[in-house]
Amino acid sequence: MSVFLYGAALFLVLNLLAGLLRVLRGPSDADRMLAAQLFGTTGVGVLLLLAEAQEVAALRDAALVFALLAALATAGFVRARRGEREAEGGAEE
Amino acid sequence: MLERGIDLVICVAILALAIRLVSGQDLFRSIVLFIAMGLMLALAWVRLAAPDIALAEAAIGAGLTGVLLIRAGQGQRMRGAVAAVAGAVSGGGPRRVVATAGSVGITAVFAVVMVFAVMGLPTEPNGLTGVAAANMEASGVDHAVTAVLLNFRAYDTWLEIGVLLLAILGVLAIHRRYDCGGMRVEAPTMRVLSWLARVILPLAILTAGYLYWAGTHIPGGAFQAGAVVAAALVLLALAGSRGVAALRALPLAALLVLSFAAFLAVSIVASTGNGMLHYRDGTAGLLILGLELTIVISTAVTLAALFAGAGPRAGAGEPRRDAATERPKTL
Amino acid sequence: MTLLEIGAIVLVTAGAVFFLAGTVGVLRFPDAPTRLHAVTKADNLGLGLLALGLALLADSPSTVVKLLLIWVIALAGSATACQLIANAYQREEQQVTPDA
Amino acid sequence: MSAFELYSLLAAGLFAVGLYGFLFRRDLVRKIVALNVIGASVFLLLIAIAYRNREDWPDPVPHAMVLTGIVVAVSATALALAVAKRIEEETGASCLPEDEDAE
Repeated sequence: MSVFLYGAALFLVLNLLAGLLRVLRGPSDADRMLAAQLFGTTGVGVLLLLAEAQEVAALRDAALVFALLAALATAGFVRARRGEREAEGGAEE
Repeated sequence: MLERGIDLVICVAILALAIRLVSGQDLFRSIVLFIAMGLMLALAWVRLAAPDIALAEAAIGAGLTGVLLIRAGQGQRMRGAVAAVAGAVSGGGPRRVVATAGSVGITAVFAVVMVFAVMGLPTEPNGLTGVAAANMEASGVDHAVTAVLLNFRAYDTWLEIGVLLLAILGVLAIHRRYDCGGMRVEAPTMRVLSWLARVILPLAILTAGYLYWAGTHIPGGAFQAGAVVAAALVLLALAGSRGVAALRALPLAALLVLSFAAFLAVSIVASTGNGMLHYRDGTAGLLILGLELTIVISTAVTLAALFAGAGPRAGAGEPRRDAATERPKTL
Repeated sequence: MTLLEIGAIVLVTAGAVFFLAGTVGVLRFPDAPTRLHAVTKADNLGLGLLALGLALLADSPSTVVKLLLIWVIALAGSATACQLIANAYQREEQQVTPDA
Repeated sequence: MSAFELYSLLAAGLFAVGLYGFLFRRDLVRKIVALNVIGASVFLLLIAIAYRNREDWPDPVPHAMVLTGIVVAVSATALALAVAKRIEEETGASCLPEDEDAE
């Protein structure tokens, strides 16, 4: 069973790395941010699989924390973006 | 075999990510790559049997550091300061090539020295595992990392809290404000985000309570709990609520120094004559729980306030607030 | 191998397929909004199937609850993040072509 | 190759990469990111050493050190970013003045 779980975890990690191509290519920052969102979801999956495979229950807590804070970086990104636009809008006036 | 494959993929990925993020030209891209590296590091901690560190990395590495850097990077772009310093080395033509080759060469030499140093580490394990295991009985808790943090090396932890305190004092001084008013820049316009922040905050507090309690016998503990609450407070602030910015200077200061003061009080009142933070027999468990609670509170408020200090100052277009009228008289 | 284990393998494998679909979508779809579809829908379904599969292997009811809780929280977070990114992208587009 | 060797080699490489960014990139935010890479490499080495000591029950002392280290690193990062922002506000440049003179 653990062989299967490790295999699935490895598969997801490779998935995650493929998603990195989107960060490198962009083209927009929104694309990069959505790739980061992909890491978040996949990372939670990998942690859950490793928790079962290595029999370390605490890793589920780590997955829980990851899931809780998944939107934090995105929120920071959107906020900074909005501030940027407001500043530009202010300069035009 | 498969396990070694995962290790190998993680290691190659971390190194490749680091090289790309250090050498790339686009700052925002580098920051997203840094966040991805944080996730891969969390997997490395998992593989190295360090679930405590994986928990901390999930809350701090992926959450707080990422959002701090994103804000800083975007703020910089907003002020149009990036273009001027995009390249690693200025100038063009042969001079640039020589400079780049020189810097890469120096780094490569250093890398070789580092590899030799690492390979030369003694092969006979000579750590403190045995000593820690032998003293667990008397430590007052059942989880070794917590025992080290709050009993065997409580002195170090106390000074670490001191470092946190110094960092926030520095940020507040640089920010020329003695409360967290800088956080108030956000207009509460994004309703989805406010909804999420209001859902996440109670869940984060619940999770933090669980981690705090779990830390006495399984991986978890006060720092992770504090970081989770801090991240939820930051999310709340990003959603337009005032979060810790609602605190006036005096309560803010009280919460910031709470943990440091608690350690000080314990070392004066509750310790034996054998040394600072050397707990009396039978009191260790209770004292550790109390100290950990203060760590949760102080860490949460400090990290959230640090975030406020590093964010953009009240609207880039807005004139700077008059510090004299706004600043409370004393801290 | 017990029936539960076979069920877990089937569910986790199905989840992995959805993750793969999500990654392919992120890499191959033409623009940010379509890529967002791939991330939010496929990956979260994949995570749900994976959590369900692992729940079959769980040794206690509390683990099952925790797995489902993780999935629900991930759903809420990623739905919100998706909307925020889409919003930011839309504004970015409007900025590029203000007359459109 | 054991996990200890693998991850400690990674730590060595990571340190060099971070040092390159810290020394040779001029932008302050980039220097701060690079410093975080260096921090990660130190943490990796410590945890790898803890793992080598006993794989079933790793040495808890480096774990505690790294845990506090991560918290210190994030607060130092926040302080450094605040300083960088202030420098930029005062001088209008996102790098240090001596770096500008070197142009």
